[in-house]
Amino acid sequence: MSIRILYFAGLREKLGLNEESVSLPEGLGTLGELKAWLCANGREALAETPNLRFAVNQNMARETDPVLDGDEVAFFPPVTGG
Amino acid sequence: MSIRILYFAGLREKLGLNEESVSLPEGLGTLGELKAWLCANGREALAETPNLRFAVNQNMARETDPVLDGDEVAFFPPVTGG
Amino acid sequence: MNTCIRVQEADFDLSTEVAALRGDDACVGAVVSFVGLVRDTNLGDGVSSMFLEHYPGMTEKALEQIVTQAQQRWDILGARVVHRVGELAPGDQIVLVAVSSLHRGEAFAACEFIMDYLKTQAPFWKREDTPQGARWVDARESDDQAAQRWESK
Amino acid sequence: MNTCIRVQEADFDLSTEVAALRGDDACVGAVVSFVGLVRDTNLGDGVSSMFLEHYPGMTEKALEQIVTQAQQRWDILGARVVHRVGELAPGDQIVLVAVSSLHRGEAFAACEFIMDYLKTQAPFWKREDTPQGARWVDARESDDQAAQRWESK
Repeated sequence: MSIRILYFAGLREKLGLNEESVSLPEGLGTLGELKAWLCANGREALAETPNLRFAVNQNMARETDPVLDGDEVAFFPPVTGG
Repeated sequence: MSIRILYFAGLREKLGLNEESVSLPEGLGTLGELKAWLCANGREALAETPNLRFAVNQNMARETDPVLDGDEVAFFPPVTGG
Repeated sequence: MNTCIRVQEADFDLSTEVAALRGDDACVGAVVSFVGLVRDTNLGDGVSSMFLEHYPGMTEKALEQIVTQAQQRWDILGARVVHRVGELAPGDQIVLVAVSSLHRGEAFAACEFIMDYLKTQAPFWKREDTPQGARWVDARESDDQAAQRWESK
Repeated sequence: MNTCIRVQEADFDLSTEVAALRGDDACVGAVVSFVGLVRDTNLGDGVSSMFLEHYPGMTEKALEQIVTQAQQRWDILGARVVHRVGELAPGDQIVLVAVSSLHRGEAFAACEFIMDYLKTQAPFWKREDTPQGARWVDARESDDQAAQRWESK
């Protein structure tokens, strides 16, 4: 399964990475599982970000929401605009 | 006791009068009594104005508030600005 | 407190008023403003023009008291009220209330409070010209309710 | 509904935006607008400049969803959101939310609702430059609370 992943703000800076495309092993069903897999594969900053937020295909999502092949997933700290 | 009286909006038009100075008999203590005296002396429109409002010396006042010699008293319908 | 209260026949410009409210105070993080406008219809009738009467002297005093109450209730940096009087046409601006503060919650509350109290406490009266003739606008029950909300808070 | 949502580097003019929001609709009786500004101090430190990052694509979508929710909840005639991104300096305008309606209550509520949701749902992030270096601004607990208020209403 292939996923496009975007990182923003402090998390982007910590990772030194705006975005990446990853091929994931079978059996990764949720955003939480994707996050855990990324943490175990060099993206520890995800675990160190308090109140990490998720978006799937540009909609806010939760840790328990599913990830599907071809999705655009974004990880970022709580938003602070306005 | 001498009082300056102002009328506004629909009440001013009904009376055909912006303002007047009246010399009042002794014993008129409150705005309500002043209103009753005026009604009995040709200013019936005061009684016909629903929810009549009062101001004494340019502060909103109530029917039970006192009237003193030299006061500026205003009668008007509920305000509708803004 | 940067306070300004004006009653005038002339129109006003929103950006200019907000710039004056802010001044050069870089503490200001939020400005909430309200503009009230003459509508071309009221209670089902067309309104071709409007006349705004007021009680000179008391008007300014009442507005100052309302702004002072807002300052006492909320942590605001400035407030500005401009109210027009005289002849107005549909689409014309009638009133501006603008409030500045560090954070938005205070500015929203104080701006709405000032408008709600202005509507019930400041001596302005509207007369509308309609095809049925001129009529003085009646006070709205909902305006009294809006002002009363703040008393229980 | 006269809706406009823009994310841009350029500054905006409040009067121009409100005029566009009103258009030539003489039904509009009330316009409430909010302007958020860069403050020169935050959490006790001087702020010399600010950078606003966003998530292109999602930002516009999130703002549209927030405005749609506001329309569903209140009887409003128009809404306009302009949010700046990129480098900003103290005193600069960051965001405008303006809402028009027949009567003021709806415009006040919808404008504050849109701002509260923007603060917690729209993907913008602020980085401040201070004498201690650059830092990403932390989300404020009070912003979550402000947004949650609307859920019980």
